[in-house]
Order: sequence, then structure tokens, then C-alpha cells
Amino acid sequence: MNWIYMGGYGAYVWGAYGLTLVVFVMNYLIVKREKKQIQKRMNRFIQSKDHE
Amino acid sequence: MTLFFSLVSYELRITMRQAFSWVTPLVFFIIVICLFPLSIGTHSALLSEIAPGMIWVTALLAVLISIGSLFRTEDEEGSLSLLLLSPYPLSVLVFAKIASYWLTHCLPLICVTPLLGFMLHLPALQVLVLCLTLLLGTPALCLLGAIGAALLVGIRGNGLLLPILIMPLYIPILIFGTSAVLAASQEQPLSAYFAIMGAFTFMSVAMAPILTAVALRMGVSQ
Amino acid sequence: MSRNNTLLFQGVSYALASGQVLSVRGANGIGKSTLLRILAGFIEPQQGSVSYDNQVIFQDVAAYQHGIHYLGHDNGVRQYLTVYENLTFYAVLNDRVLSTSQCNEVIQRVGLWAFRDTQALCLSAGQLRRLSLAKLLLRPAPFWILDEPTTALDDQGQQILADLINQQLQQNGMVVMATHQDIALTSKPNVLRLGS
Amino acid sequence: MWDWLKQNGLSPKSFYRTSGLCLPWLTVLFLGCAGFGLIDGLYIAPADYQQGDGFRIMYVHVPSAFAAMAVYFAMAICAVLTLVWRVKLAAVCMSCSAPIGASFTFLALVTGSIWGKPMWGTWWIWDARLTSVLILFFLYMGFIALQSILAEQHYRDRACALIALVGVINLPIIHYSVIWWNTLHQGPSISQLAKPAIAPSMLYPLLAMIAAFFLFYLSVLFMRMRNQILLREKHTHWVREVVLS
Repeated sequence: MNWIYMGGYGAYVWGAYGLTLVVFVMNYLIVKREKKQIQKRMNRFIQSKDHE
Repeated sequence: MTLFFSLVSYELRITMRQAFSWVTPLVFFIIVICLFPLSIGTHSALLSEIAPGMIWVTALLAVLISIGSLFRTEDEEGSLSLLLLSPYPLSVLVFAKIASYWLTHCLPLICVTPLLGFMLHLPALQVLVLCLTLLLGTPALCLLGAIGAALLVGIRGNGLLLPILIMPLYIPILIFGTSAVLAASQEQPLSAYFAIMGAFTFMSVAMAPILTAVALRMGVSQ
Repeated sequence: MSRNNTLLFQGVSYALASGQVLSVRGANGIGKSTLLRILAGFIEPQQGSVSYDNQVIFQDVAAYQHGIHYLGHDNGVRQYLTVYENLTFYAVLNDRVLSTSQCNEVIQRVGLWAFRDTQALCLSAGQLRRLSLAKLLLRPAPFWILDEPTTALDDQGQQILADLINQQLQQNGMVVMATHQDIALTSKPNVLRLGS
Repeated sequence: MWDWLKQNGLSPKSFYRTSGLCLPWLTVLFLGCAGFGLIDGLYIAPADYQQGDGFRIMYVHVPSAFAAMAVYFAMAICAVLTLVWRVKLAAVCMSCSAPIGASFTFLALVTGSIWGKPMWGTWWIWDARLTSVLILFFLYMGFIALQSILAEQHYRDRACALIALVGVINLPIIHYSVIWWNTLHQGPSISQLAKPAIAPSMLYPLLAMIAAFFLFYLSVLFMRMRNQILLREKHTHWVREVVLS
């Protein structure tokens, strides 16, 4: 259990690592969402070009 | 060189005819400096300690609010193509424009600084050093600000973007400017501070006009 | 060439000999001004190239731009300078020594003598257009690029413009114009229609 | 040779293909490095004699500050490629790596202040390195602000390249003037955040974490660039096939 408390600095250490995880996951999710949006936009764009 | 002086004289004539354009930074500078004693209190020891920082930061902000419109008159008139088509290198023309901007916008600030310095109970020696650092530092402020102004020349509503863009570049000038006055208050030798500020100013004299010219050429080809 | 990702024109090619006029026609927004700005060397074309006396202009844009006049859609006139100062400013900018008599003669030629010392701010659009036409006289240039020079010009102004162009053609210069109205010219202009 | 490189090596189409191939490898490598770094740093490495376990925040703070600076220099190199040789791919790389660099800088700032709390009792210490990371954050904000306000694609790439160059020229000057300013106002306090000369057992997790940050940067950068390339090249045929497939 001492590993969790980190010699009294547990809150700070896990806080810092938690934040790192959040920043990494955020970066990843933003890119994934952007990929979905672009996929949608490209499909619409290609359909509109086909109609011309 | 005659080209440089004649261009500067034309620019001065233009700015003089728009009286409002060069008065705003001066009035802004004086009003903001007067706000500090009203807000912080008139304890003279405190005031004289933070006076150099206040005057420097306010001078920096005064330059920032007015340099954004350095090329706006050209842009509205469409006379940017005039500058581009001239046989002279664009960076010389831009340097003349920035020099005339400095004469009309920054020099009045420096002339008013002694008055404000005494208002803030700043000893005479420190006021002199403050004016010297401003004299050496404000050209670099104008030159770096001109790069940002040239980048944003075509964009409407670019009022608040220029400070964000250019502020980080002003930090070394601010640091050395204020610490020179601090050193003067402790009777330390000042040659090092002026040397570094001079180096920074001349680096921006060499670098900024060329970068501004590149930015203008890019902007026109938009 | 496209302007913020909308396709303007493709496959435009034209060879203009000296002593001729090319009039570019086309509806508004078809890209006439963009084409003229490409010719003036302000914008780099995405495909193809512009060559002037068989040398691609973008090799040395500065040298090419010395030899041309570009009269943009918004006439490049300093608002807070008077008519006389505008011309001397243009002369200084283009390395031309201009005596006051020459300057006065140009102002009279363009018919702005009465407004010699009024700031460009107080001039009408037509007068501003004439002032920018006066700049063409200050410096001989083999190649003129005029973007809708006839806007806001009255009959007398159009007559002045026609004289200028005829004089330029006699001196074996070239002129490219983007216009909607026809101007009475001695030689018949070639026409390039965009977006046909 | 250079023209061949510009046509084939750096063309968006070939980049799209090659990045597609090496993306899975990058993520696997990243997970490996991160795993090793975390386990080693959090569990195996001995506690610092002075700071106890609190120093383990270093394994996150130092790599993110280092990566933030490195990403800015990478953007400056792409800026030179965009302005001088007009490599379109470099412009895409520069505009895509700005948000990642900004997130690293933000991470470095917050973990630095979290590390400062147990050690010096205050959330923010005007330490020289932390302050220059703060200024680097302003530079990133300026870059992203300029990038979002400019509409026309071609001009946006070149203007952002110019501001990145101006920023990178001034970065060392800012860094050293802040360090000099720091010694002036705080006296020569030993800056805890500088990389202390540490025992090898503590060094390996640090190197692993730095590698993990770079691999993460590369993988997210490639993903972002692939999206941007699809958008920019939407008129071409190969994009049609990619999207339809």
C-alpha cells in the first residue's frame, strides 16, 4: 500500500501522472473525432462532385 | 540616404496631418501611469521602487496598441503595391516607415518620461537611466511589432491578436530595461545592461525590416 | 489558378506582341483582377508560368516589376498627401528626379490643376482615378497593366486615358486592360474572354 | 536529387501511404516505452534521498518540457522548409504539430507547479526554466491564434512559418535573459528543476519516458497530418479512392 501513498506525496505524484494521462488521451480523442468529421465531409464533398 | 530621409519626411507629413494617430499612445501612456498611484497608493518608497517597471510596461503597451495600424492606411489606400513596385528594396522603405513611426509615436513618450518619473518620486539618476533605456529599447519594440503588423495587414478585426503574437518577443527588452534602472538605484555599473540592450536593438534593426518585407510580399499575394 | 480553393480559371495562354493592347473581358468575380495581379508578379500562379520577353518573371520578380506599371482596382494614392506631393512621392519612390515644372505639366495634362494643393482625401473618385493615371506619365514603362481604368472616369477622363494608351502604343509599349467599356483607340484591341 | 525527393519522398500522396504503414508500429513502440518508463520510474527506481517519492514527478515534467522545446524546433525546421523550398508537406507538419507542442507545454507547466507544491510550499515558483517554458507556451498560443485567424491556405502556411521562425530566433535570447533575470532577483538558488546528476537507475526511466513522449508526438502528428492531407488534396483522384475505400 505504501506505493499508493508515495511516502506522503501520493496526491501530487498521482495527480501529475493522471494529468499526463488526460492530456495524452485528449490529444488522441481530438484526432479521432477530427478523422470522423473529415471522413463525413469528404463523403459529402465527393457526392456533390459526382452530381455535377 | 536621401531616399531614406525624404521617405521619412513624407511619412512624418502624413502622420502629422492625422493628428489623432500619434497622440493616442502618448495620452494612453500618461493616463495609465497616473492610474497606478491612484490604485496602489502614494507611499513614495513603494512607488519609486516599482516606477521603472510601470513605465516600461506601459510604454510597451502603448507601442502595442498603436503599431497594429502601421500598415493599415496603406492597405486601405491600396498603396502597398506602390511600395512593392519601386526599384528600391522593400526593407529600406519599410525601415523608413518604422523610423518615422518611432519618431512620431515613441519619442514623445520618452520626452514625457522625466515628468512622470518625478511624479512617481523617482530619483533623478534613475529617471535619466530610464530615459536612456527607453531610448535604446523602444526602436526594438517598434521593429518587432512591425513584423506582426505586416503579418496581420489584410485581416479585419486583428486588434487583439498582435499583442499575443509579439509580446513574448518583448520580454528580453523589458527584463534588461527595468533591471538597468534597478542597477542604477544600487549604484552598479550600467555598461553591461546598455551593451545587451544595444545588441538586441541592432539585431532587430538588422532582422526586422527584412522579415517585414517578406511578410508584406506574402500578404499582397493573398 | 484558384482563389481560396474555388477554381478561377485554367488553361489561359496568350502571347502579346509589343505595340498591342489586350482587353480582358469577363463577368465580375471571374478572376480578371487575379489574372492581372499574376501578370504584375504579385501572385504566383499555381500551374503554368508568365514570361516577359521570353524570361519567366518569377526568376527575378523585382527586376521585372521595375519595368511595368500596375494600376490596381483601388488607385494607389496616399490620402493625406496633396496631388503635387503624391506625384513627387511617387517620383522619389521610383528613383525619378522631377522638377516642379514637369510635375505641373503632368497635373495640367490630367486636368487636376485646380486641385494641385488639395489633399487626395478631398478628391472625388474620378479625380483620384485621374491622379493615378498621371503616375503613368511620370515614368516610361514598356508594359502597362490597368485594372478597370475607366471606372468613375467622365468623358474627358476617358479621352485622357485613350490619349495615354495611344501614346504608349506608338512608343511600342504593351497594355493589358481589364475593362467593361470600350475605349476609342487607334488600333483595335485583342480580346481575351475569361470563363467562356 | 532534391527535386526527386520533393516529388516522391515528400509528396503528400507517398507520405500518406508510408505514414499509414508505420503508424501501428509507432503506437506499439510508444506503449512499450511508456510501459517500461512508468513501471521503472514509479516502482523500481529508488526514492530520492532528499525529496522522497515526490521526485517521481520529474519523470513526467522533464520529458514534457524537453519535448515541448523539441517540437517548437521541429516546427521551426518545417518553417524553413516551407518558406525557402516551399515543401507543402512541411507546412502540414508545422501546422499539425503546434497543438501537440502546446499540450506538452501546458503539461510541463502544470506538472512543474505540482512538483513545486510539496517541495517549496507554493504552487508557482519563478524558476528560470519554468518561466521560459511559460513564455514558450505564449509563443505556441500566438502561433495557434495566427493559424486560426488566417483564412487563405497558402498565405496561412507562409505567415505561420514566418512567426515560427521569428519565435525560434528569439527563443534562446528569451531563455538566457530569463535565467539571467532569475539569478538577479532570487539570488543563486540551486534550481531543483534542472536535470540533477542522477544515478543510472534513475536515468533509464527518464530516457524511456522521453522516448515515449517523442513516439506519442510522432504518432499523433502522423494521424493529424493524414487528416490534413485528405482535406488539402480533396481535388485529387487518389484522395477519392482513399475516402471511398
